[in-house]
Amino acid sequence: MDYSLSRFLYTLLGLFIVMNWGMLMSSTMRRIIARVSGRIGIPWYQPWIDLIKLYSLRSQITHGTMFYLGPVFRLMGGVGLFLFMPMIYGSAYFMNYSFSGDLILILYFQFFGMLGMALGAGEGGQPYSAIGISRGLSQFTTIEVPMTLAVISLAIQYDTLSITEIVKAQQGSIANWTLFTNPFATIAAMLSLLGAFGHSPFNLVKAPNEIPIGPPTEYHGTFLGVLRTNGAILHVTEAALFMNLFFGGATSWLELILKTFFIYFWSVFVGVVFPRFRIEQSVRWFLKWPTLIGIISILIWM
Amino acid sequence: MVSPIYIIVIALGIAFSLGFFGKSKLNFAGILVLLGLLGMSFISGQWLFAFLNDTAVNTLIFTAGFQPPYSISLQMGLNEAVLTSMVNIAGLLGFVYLFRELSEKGIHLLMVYLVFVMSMNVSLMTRDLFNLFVFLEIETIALAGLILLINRKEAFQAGMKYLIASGIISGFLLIGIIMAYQSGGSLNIDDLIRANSSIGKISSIAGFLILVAFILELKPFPANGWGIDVYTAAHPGIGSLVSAAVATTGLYLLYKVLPIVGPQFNDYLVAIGAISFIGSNLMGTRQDNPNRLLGYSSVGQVGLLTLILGLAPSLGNQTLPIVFSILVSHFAAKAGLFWISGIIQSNHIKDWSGLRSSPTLMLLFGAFLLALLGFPPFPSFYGKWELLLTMGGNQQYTIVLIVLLGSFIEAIYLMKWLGYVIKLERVEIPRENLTLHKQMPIWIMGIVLFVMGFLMNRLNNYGASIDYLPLVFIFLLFVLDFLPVAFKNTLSIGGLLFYFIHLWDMVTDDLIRQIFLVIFLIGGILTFLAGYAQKGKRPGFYPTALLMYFGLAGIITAQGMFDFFYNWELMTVGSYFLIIRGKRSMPHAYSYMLFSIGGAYLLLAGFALAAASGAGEGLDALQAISILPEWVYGLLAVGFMSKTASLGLHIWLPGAHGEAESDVSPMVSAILLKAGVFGLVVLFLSIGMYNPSAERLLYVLGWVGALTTLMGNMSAAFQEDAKRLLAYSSVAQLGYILFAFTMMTQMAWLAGFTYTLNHFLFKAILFLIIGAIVVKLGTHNMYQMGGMIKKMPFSFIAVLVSIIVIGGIPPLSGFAGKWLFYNAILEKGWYFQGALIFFSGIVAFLYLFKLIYSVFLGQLKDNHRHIKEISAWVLIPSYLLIIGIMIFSAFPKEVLLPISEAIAPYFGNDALVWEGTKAISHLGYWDGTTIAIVVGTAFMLILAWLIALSAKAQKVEQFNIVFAAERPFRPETTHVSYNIYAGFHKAVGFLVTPVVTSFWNRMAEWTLDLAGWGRRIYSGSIQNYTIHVFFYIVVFYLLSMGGY
Amino acid sequence: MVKNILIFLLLLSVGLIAFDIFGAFTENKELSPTAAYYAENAAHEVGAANLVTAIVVTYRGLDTLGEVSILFLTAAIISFMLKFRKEEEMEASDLRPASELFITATQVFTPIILIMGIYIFLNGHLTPGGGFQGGAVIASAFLLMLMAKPRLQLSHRVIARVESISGISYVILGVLGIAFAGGFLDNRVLSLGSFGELMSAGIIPFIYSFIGLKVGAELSNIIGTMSNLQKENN
Amino acid sequence: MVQVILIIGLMLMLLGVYGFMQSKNLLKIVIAFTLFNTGINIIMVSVGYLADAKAPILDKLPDLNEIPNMVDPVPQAMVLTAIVIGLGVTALMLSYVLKLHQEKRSLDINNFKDLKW
Repeated sequence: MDYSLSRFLYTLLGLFIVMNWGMLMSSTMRRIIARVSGRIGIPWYQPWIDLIKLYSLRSQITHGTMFYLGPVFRLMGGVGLFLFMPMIYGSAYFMNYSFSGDLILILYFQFFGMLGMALGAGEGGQPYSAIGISRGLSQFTTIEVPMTLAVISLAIQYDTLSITEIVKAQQGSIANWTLFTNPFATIAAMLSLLGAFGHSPFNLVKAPNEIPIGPPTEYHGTFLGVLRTNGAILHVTEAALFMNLFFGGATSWLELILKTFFIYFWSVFVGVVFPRFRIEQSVRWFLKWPTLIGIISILIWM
Repeated sequence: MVSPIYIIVIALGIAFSLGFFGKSKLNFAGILVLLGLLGMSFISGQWLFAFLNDTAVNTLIFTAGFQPPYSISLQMGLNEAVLTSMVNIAGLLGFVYLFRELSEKGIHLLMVYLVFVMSMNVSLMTRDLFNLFVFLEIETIALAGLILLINRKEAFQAGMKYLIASGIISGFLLIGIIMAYQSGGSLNIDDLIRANSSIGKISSIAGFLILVAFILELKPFPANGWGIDVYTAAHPGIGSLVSAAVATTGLYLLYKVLPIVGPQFNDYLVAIGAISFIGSNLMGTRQDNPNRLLGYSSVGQVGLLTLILGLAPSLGNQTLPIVFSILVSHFAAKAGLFWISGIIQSNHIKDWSGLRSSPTLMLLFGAFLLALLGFPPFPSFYGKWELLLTMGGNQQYTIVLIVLLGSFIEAIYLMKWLGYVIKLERVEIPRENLTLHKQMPIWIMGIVLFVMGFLMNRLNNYGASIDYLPLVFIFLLFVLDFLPVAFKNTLSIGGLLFYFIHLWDMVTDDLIRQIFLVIFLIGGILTFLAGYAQKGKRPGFYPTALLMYFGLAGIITAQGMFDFFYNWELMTVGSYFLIIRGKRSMPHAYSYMLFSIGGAYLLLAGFALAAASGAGEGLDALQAISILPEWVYGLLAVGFMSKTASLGLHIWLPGAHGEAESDVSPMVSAILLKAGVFGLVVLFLSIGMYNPSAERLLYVLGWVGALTTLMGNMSAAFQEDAKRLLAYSSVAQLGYILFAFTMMTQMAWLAGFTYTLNHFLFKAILFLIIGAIVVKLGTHNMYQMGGMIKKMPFSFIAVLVSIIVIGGIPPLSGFAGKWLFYNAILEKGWYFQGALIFFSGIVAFLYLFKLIYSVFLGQLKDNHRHIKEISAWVLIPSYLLIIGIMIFSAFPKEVLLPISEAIAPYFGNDALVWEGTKAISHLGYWDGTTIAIVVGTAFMLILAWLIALSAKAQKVEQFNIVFAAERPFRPETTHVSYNIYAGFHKAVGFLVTPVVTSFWNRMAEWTLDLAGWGRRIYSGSIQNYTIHVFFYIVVFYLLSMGGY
Repeated sequence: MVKNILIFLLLLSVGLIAFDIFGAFTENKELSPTAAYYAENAAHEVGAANLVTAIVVTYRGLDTLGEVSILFLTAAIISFMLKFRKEEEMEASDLRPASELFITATQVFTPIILIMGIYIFLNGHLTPGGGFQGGAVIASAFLLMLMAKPRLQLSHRVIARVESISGISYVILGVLGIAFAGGFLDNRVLSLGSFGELMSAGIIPFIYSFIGLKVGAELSNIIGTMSNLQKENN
Repeated sequence: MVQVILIIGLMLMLLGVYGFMQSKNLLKIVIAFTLFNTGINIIMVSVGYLADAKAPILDKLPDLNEIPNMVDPVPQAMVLTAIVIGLGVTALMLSYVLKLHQEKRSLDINNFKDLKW
């Protein structure tokens, strides 16, 4: 394995790029949402301002060790995802530490951050946090069903679980993209993505003005800053995951930025159109069409 | 040697001379009778001894100095020696037991008693049919007299019924005898046998009448109301004689006259026995009067023996050993139980809980019940094993079915009874009955039981394979039970450690067995460590726990089906006694036992069917099943799955594990369940990778495993009781394991073993700690806990680690399992089961979060503010296990590589290629070590960063939170825990509607209704009972002789 | 009603068994082997003119011993039953006294009946009859006395003594058979004597006498007991 | 000839059976038992019967190897025993009936169902 300093530094660089792109992307998205609902929205540089404010907040309180560690776990979840994700196909610099695990690792590493966050928020003792978490978990169980089916379908299709291999198989022409070679899997995955990104109608976890902002309610200042940072990284990385699996990956940062933008935009687009589900509705919804499509996507390969 | 004729001389001489004793010298009279009985026992015993040393030969004693058939002759052979000894011992002990009652009532009953015992001796020995009849009548009349021992109207009525019924029976017998004389020209049994009765109508009618008379003497179900009433109403001391001595005699008489009748009745004998066995036990399920219950049980046992006699042709020279082994268990157990009943003097089995005031009687009571059910190390175990395997070998599957069914029904009520005695609130038993002369006979019968078991074990051909060392050690601990816990704990740990070392070299070349041996014994030691935290003496805890552990160890070292099953049963018994220790666990232990016994019987059936293939009785014989392989494998698999609590057989587990004592839960959950896993491993390995006859079975089991997982995880998510939550999670984990093993590929088996190890590690931790917390907080309900992280940081960390493992979150070892699972499923192509498995894997997060959040996080309750960290004795084993987890997580290769090599011979070796620490399957790759390093470093960096940024963060009070502008005023209102997955339940809760539970409940109801229907038979009317007798005779006649 | 039909059917089918027995029955043309042996040798071996006695007392002596013990048991049990009622004084005043004639007749006949009984069991090996018959006759004498004098109490002590003594002697005679002859209850302890004499057939007369006494005692015992129960009841 | 005896025996036996199953009075049941028993005894005697043969009582010592013409003594011996046994059982039954009567002042069997389950 390659533990060299250069790799470490390159990874940090990649992380920096991803983080900033993530923040820019989120501000852009919020502007779009605002425009749709007839407002002007925030300036594009708002996230940086927020971040600086949060990190420089003077008074901070903690509810205990786990509360303190919660954000660390959370950020570790995002960063870890990034670390194990080959970002730029063919670039020896930005394949990060993806040699230490394949798709399965990515899938299961998502839980790392979530769990830490849940525990941290849990120690906060804030009822809304608990409610948010319970909703999140409930919904997440079924979000993963179509995703799992899609992944299985991919694994059958490409007979591998290595992301790099999957990307490689999609090179050449657009026609090689999974989007076209395995449309059902793609659809199933993209539907589950809606839940994963947690925009309306699936934004039950943070559910603005229902339970203030769910799990992070008690977090503020540096902690919230850490969480925000993580959010930025996570969005891009997850989008990158879908990009790698279904949209031919990226051979350059530009390609990555474009593709991730549109993948993320898809969830926002749906979000502005549909109102929020209730928890049982969302759970049932994922078990209906997306699951069905996922099953089909496997059946056609059997 | 003293001629057996003197048995008569002694008995009658003393009986006649008793007339000289007036009221004054009653005790002297009693002593005289005692001496007489001693003499009789001596005579028969000395013959028995001679026969066992081959110094005696089968001898005929002529009376009046003339040859038979012209004069009556008595025979003294091995059978007679054994049986007369049994009868005399029962008579002697019974007299000791009844000494006061009998002698204070005057000389008359003393005479009757003596003649009673004598009559049984003679009828056992005589070779003359009519003489047999005469002494049978003596027996009847004497019994009718002894019934009067208690002066109650029930007794009089029972006696009347008994007299009339047996009068009718003997009438038919008399006709039979005279007609046999008419056709055979002799009254000598041997002559009549030679006369070959099967020819000629008159002789066959004679045969029929004789047979039916002797069958009816055995009180067969359903024509036995008169007999049952005797059991119910007579003094238990007499009941014991009837059940032990009279039944024994009756059976031998049947055996004696059978040759006269000829073989054409064997099938009817089997049918009659079967009906009696099953029907009578069915009646037993509804009894709560101990004597009546014992009566039904006796009839059932005798029915079983009748059935075996009917099978003589196919059992060959095995018949008598089998009969004896079961008979002697019945003999000792029933006598003992009736005597205990006489001490307790109650009409309701629930009052027997008073036995707990006398440990010895308690032990014997348990031993007697288990002996009746044919558990090791008691004689009947060997008998049933022989019987079933021979039957299976002859492909007489219906017999196997009948025997197992009947035994199971018997277990239903005997186990219920045992549960009552162990758990119900203690009812004091009359002290004055706990005299020596009342207890000593019971002790002796208990000793007889154990000794006979030992002899059986040494006599039969498996004897060598059974290790008595553990049993001795357990007995030692039972003797030392009065010592404080700490001592016994140390002793037990020492014992396990020694046994572990002792067994290790038996399994050095077999990694799989080594793994399980470590799980069982080292795991046992770890769980015992937690025992130091216990206060008081914990009476009876250590013997039973060790029984379980030694049984488990025995399963591993077993070479043949026999010793496997033997230890399996030991383990079952031990675990039952462990589980039932919990406060509210009586019903759960009961259902656990029923499922275990049912499972054990399925195993037995499986082995029996396996015997049909004639590949011997080694475990490796399972590899060569030629006859009905799918059935064999299916039965065995389901049998094992009853222990692993797979879907459909799981309903016992939540209660049993949830209600068990805090340090018992980890034993039964983390360790005991692996017994079933080991069974499955052995089974599947012998099935082999490509076995067409098991394809379908494995496929189905795979689905069962997957569904079990889903059901378990979902149910766990909806629990409020912490320990039940863990219990359901065990169900789910065992589902994973079952699923993994059914895939039968190397990758899958790696996954399976990973799960097995992980489950052992984390479930032990969780149950240890949660159990301790439950005890400390005094509640099972999680919503009543909360905020414990402040009080018990170490427990929190331990629990956190284990749930990370369960969730399969990198970098801990749980992820290894998940990764292997994905690869295995994709290789195998079981995509949809796989999807189900992963779905349930995510559902697991629901309960994991609920567990750790509701207990440790959230709001600390006011009444818990004084709570301290749980005992170090619980934390030590937990952290030892955590070290195990960490090692496994950081260096998976060191564990997985040997395993994959160990199973390579069965599945080939193409699953994993190792590049350094990197495991490469043909689908993907995974490097546990690197992941651990990367994650660790990154985590540290981030942590450092955060600390740098927010060093000045200040700690705040519990209620320093604000939500929606209200301030929380009580923890209860702010701790969101109760039913937090309401929404989820609303959406998919229908998946966990308890169909299985209601199914089993309905089964139970049906059985009891069926039994209740029997009330119609037992109307208590003398007339109806006589009518039943006639009806029985007529039906039997029309069925068997209708041909004429 | 249904029950009656069922009972009728049941009776019918028991009748069927009986009918089968009847149908299967074949009248003997000659003695069965065992019987032939007895007919041929019993007189020589046992020396009893009454072969039934020979069989009852010697060949099948064990049966007879059992028989005796059955009566013995019955007597014991019945007198035990009586003892249940704690001896409340039994005023038999309301029993109607027997008629003068009957009482006188009793006084005349009782000794004769007793002698008759003794005769019967002494000659059991020569003429029809034997211990049981004799015993029964003796008991009938006591029955007669009881009927004549309802208040009469048979002394249980005496009866018990007689019973015990005769019983023990019977057993002892049996053991003598082992000691001095072929086996238990063998009658050839004494010489068979000359055929047809009173003092012949070895110890059969003694055995039968003891049986007679014992049976007599036992039956009288039963009768006495029952009459007491009777008195209790009214 | 002997068939007649046999039939009588069987009939008596059946009569006893009928009594067992039909009569509600304990005493009658005992009587039924005696009938039953007597019937059986008669059957036994009939078995030993030989046409025109004498009773098994010899007036002179038979010569060796001479089989005197007589009926089978064995059944008679058996009947003797059976009768006595029957007597004992009957007596016992009767005293039982007495006890039962003392308990309930009744002989109707329906009053003695205390052991109904």
